[in-house]
Amino acid sequence: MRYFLAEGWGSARRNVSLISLGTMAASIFVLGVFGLVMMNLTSVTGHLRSSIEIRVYVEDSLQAQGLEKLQQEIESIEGVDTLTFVSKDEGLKRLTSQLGERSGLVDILEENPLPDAFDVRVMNADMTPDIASSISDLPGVLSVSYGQGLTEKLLATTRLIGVTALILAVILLGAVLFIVGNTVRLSLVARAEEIEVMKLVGATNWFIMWPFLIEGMIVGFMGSSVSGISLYAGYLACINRVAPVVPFIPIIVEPAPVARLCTGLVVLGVLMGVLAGGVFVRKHLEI
Amino acid sequence: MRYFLAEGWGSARRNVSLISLGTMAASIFVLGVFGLVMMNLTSVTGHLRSSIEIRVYVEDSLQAQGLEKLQQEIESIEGVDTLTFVSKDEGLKRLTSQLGERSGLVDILEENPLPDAFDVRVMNADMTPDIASSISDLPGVLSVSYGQGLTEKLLATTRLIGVTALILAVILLGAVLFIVGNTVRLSLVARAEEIEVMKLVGATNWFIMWPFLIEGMIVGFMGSSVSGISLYAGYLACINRVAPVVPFIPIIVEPAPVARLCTGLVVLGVLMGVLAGGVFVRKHLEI
Amino acid sequence: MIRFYEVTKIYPNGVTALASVNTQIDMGEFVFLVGSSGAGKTTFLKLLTREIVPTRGQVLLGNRNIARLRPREVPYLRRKVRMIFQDFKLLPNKTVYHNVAFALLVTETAPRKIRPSVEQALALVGLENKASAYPDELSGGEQQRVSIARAIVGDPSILLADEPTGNLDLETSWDIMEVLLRINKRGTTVIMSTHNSVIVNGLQQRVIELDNGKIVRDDRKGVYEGEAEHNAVLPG
Amino acid sequence: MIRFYEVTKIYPNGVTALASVNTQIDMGEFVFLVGSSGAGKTTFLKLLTREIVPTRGQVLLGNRNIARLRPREVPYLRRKVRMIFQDFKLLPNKTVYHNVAFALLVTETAPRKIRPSVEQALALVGLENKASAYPDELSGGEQQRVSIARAIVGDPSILLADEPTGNLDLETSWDIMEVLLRINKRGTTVIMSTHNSVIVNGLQQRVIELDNGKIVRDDRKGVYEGEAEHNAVLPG
Ligand SMILES: Nc1ncnc2c1ncn2[C@@H]1O[C@H](COP(=O)(O)OP(=O)(O)OP(=O)(O)O)[C@@H](O)[C@H]1O
Ligand SMILES: Nc1ncnc2c1ncn2[C@@H]1O[C@H](COP(=O)(O)OP(=O)(O)OP(=O)(O)O)[C@@H](O)[C@H]1O
Ligand SMILES: [Mg+2]
Ligand SMILES: [Mg+2]
Repeated sequence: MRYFLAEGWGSARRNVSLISLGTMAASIFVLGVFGLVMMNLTSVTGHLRSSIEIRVYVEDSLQAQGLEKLQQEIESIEGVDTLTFVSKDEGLKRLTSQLGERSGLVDILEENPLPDAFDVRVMNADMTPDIASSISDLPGVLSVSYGQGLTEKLLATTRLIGVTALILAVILLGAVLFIVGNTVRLSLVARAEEIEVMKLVGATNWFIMWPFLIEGMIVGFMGSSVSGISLYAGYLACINRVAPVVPFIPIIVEPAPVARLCTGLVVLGVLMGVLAGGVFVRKHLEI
Repeated sequence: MRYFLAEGWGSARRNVSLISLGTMAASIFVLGVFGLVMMNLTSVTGHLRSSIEIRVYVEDSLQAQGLEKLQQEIESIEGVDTLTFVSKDEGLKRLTSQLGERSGLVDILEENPLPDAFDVRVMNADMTPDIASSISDLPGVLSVSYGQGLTEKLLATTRLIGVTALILAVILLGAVLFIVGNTVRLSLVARAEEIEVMKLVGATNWFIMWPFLIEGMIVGFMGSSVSGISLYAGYLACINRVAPVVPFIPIIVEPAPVARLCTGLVVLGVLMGVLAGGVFVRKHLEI
Repeated sequence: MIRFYEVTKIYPNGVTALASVNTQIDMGEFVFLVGSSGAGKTTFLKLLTREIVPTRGQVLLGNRNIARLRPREVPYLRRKVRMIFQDFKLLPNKTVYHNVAFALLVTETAPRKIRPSVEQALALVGLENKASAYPDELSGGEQQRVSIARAIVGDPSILLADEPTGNLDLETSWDIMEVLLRINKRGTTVIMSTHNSVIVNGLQQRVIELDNGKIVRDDRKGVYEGEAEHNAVLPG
Repeated sequence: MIRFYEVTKIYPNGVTALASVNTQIDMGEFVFLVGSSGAGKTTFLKLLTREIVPTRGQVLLGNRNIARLRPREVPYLRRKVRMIFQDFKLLPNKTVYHNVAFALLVTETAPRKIRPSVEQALALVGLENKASAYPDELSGGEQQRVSIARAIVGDPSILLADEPTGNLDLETSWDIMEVLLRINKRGTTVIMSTHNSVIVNGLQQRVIELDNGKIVRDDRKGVYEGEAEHNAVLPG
């Protein structure tokens, strides 16, 4: 066992050189950067989607009891999360602040023209249009508003972003696996001769294989650690400057999820290294 | 010359094998995907930014002459692109349609409470706040509105996206250059011995170098062509399905810019191949 | 006991290196394998380590057909049957010491026995002072001697020596022959291919001569044929 | 004219391969370089192709100090001074034909002259029928002969042969010697390192003997020393 470790480490130092290490580090780094972008994107689109809500205007004729009944009916619709009552007075206040500069308009009103309303939050933003139409069918509902049009756009956009990001992730991961695997294998080609000699001298397949596996593991670990650590430190350093500039974008600033991502990268690197080393010897051993 | 071409081609076929070709193709593909995402992102943020405009409310006391003078003054501010007059009546119509569901509110008004206004487009969206404040200082201006708050957010966000994309582009390009260069070089390591023998047999440095350059070029060209073409075809095929789903997002659907990008990738691939081949021999020639 | 029974080896490119070879070599024998360049000597030896398998016929070691060994038995065959390779086959990134020690490592020899054995083997071939050199820092003859040391270090039961003195001066060659003969005395079967007429003639051991893939001579106490003849007819 | 003036070669690892060597070899001479394994023969030859440069002293070819050649002059030196390498140095991914043709290609020989020259060279070493084989499909001696063919194909003005018959049987060796002597007759200077006493004794040419990096003998019409002595004292 001591022999294998010493051998794996020694040959990692002598042979694999900086090339496969660098390739491993570079690939893992790109993957990590992409992962961070994805994480933030998910956070942002999630935030956007969670800000979608349905405003249900209630007929003026409805009394307190009717309101309660309607509330229960709405709550019983599948997919409805929470529901808040917005009285006509509060509604006017909100409208005033929404109109901003043009709020002078409201001041000249003699009477509050707004009906009472419910604000409905749904569990899954994608279901908003369906739930809204179910609500509008209920008796006592005057009209339903969820930013029709805009919300559909937002949903379609976030869905497009999500699908694109997923496709990119698959492409990138595939490319990285391919590249790292091949680089590690290429860096071992010069040692096909060594394997040949070992076989001729009577080494068993396991004896030949171990150093390569350990070497792959070391290269994988070192390469991915370098980029994992620099990614972690670099991201947190950057983000602490960026976040205050765009406080309204929910960027990920806590270290925990970043640390999880980077640990995942290191594990991936080690796996790739071992696999590439293993596949390479297997091929040259012709077991 | 015939010798060099034959030699370069022959050795490309025999030695470099599928590994550097595949790495080249995979890397260029990732780069291309990223390029396409960038292009679309630029298009979208550009669209968003170009939709920002400044609404300038004019004091009611201003007469036709005063309006004209104000118009000229606004137009003379640096960075102002175009300027449209919006009469109080038109303004009310627009407001009505903006309010949507809640437009009943407007119907109960006895008199149009809105002032006349100008819609000002600026050349560079980033200058919006500055220009707006310049305008608000002009005599005859009642108030200025450009979605204060929201616009700043939008600008900050698009800027953040732009900077992030640029940083990612640099990282990715660096990684690809590093990886492709090293893979091509690694695939040549087995031939360091060949170079050694050539030198011992009396070949001049140029004679040794040419086949490697041609080989690098061929690998670069083939690898990047494969991904360039598949990227071009794949993107256009996908986008023709996606675009109708999200008509409001200004996705790039014309073939021309995509073709330009892919051509650029092929050129990049060839350059990288030649460079990697060249650097490799130079190093082993110890010129 | 080694037996070749109707052994034919045709390489993938169509060259017939051995054609219907039949012979028997007993345990403990010392055999010279001679023949002109390309006669099939290396092919003959490679069949015994299963580096190649015969196209037709059988190579038997004891009662086992070497071609029929299961893959995982092959390493154990190669620990018993050691080869001095014509092209040395040294590991370029290991020192002389480690190249030789390697042959013991793979046989899972006890670590404390390795150093003395390696040092003794290097001393036998006269390379005590080159232990820490790398193969490309050695002269041709020195590389050849490392390859010899590696083959003899584990006291194999069969030693195949493919042209072990090709790069050596006569004095060193005799030293090597002394080593091989001593190993043979201890019971190891030695089969040595060689072009060195002086050595063959001097030792008077069994000589098998190959020509064009066929055994054309098999003499107890043979000599290197043709020497006298060529020594007389000088060119130029 | 080749001149060694106080040439010392110390390798980076501290080994002194040549120590203050002085000698002179005229154009058209035939010289045997003998000495035990590790004596410095290969080092002596490598200095003439500038594969290595002396640590001290000068190696002169004509009146030029080889160490002082500009990098771009080196290829032209190596076209005039061809070497038969002890370890063959064949290109593994080229056939025998192309390995030999390569030596002509690099000298920018007219393409239509290449084929006949290569075929003639292969015939001289007896490998006409192996032209399309790859080096790893050849026996040791055949590889050596390819390396010889490559060195002689361009009619170099100086031919360095490092142990050219190490892997050859005596018959083939004599054929190679005939070729070298014929080339020498045409005016090429030949310096050949060898351990083959039969050949050295048979030809009675100039013999330079190295021992431990020093010239210990330089005989016109020399013989290989020590043969008689060792032939008598048999080991075992
Ligand atoms: N590249 C090198 N680095 C270090 N030492 C070397 C190198 N090449 C040769 N030597 C040492 O220099 C000495 C002379 O080597 P050289 O190759 O000249 O011997 P040689 O006479 O050709 O021997 P042989 O007959 O065995 O080929 C030897 O002791 C050898 O170990
Ligand atoms: N791997 C191979 N593929 C094809 N042909 C081969 C291969 N190895 C050897 N040969 C051919 O088989 C014949 C016998 O080769 P072998 O190596 O057994 O000869 P040898 O007696 O060892 O010769 P030498 O004394 O030159 O080493 C030769 O003609 C050679 O060209
Ligand atoms: Mg042989
Ligand atoms: Mg030598």
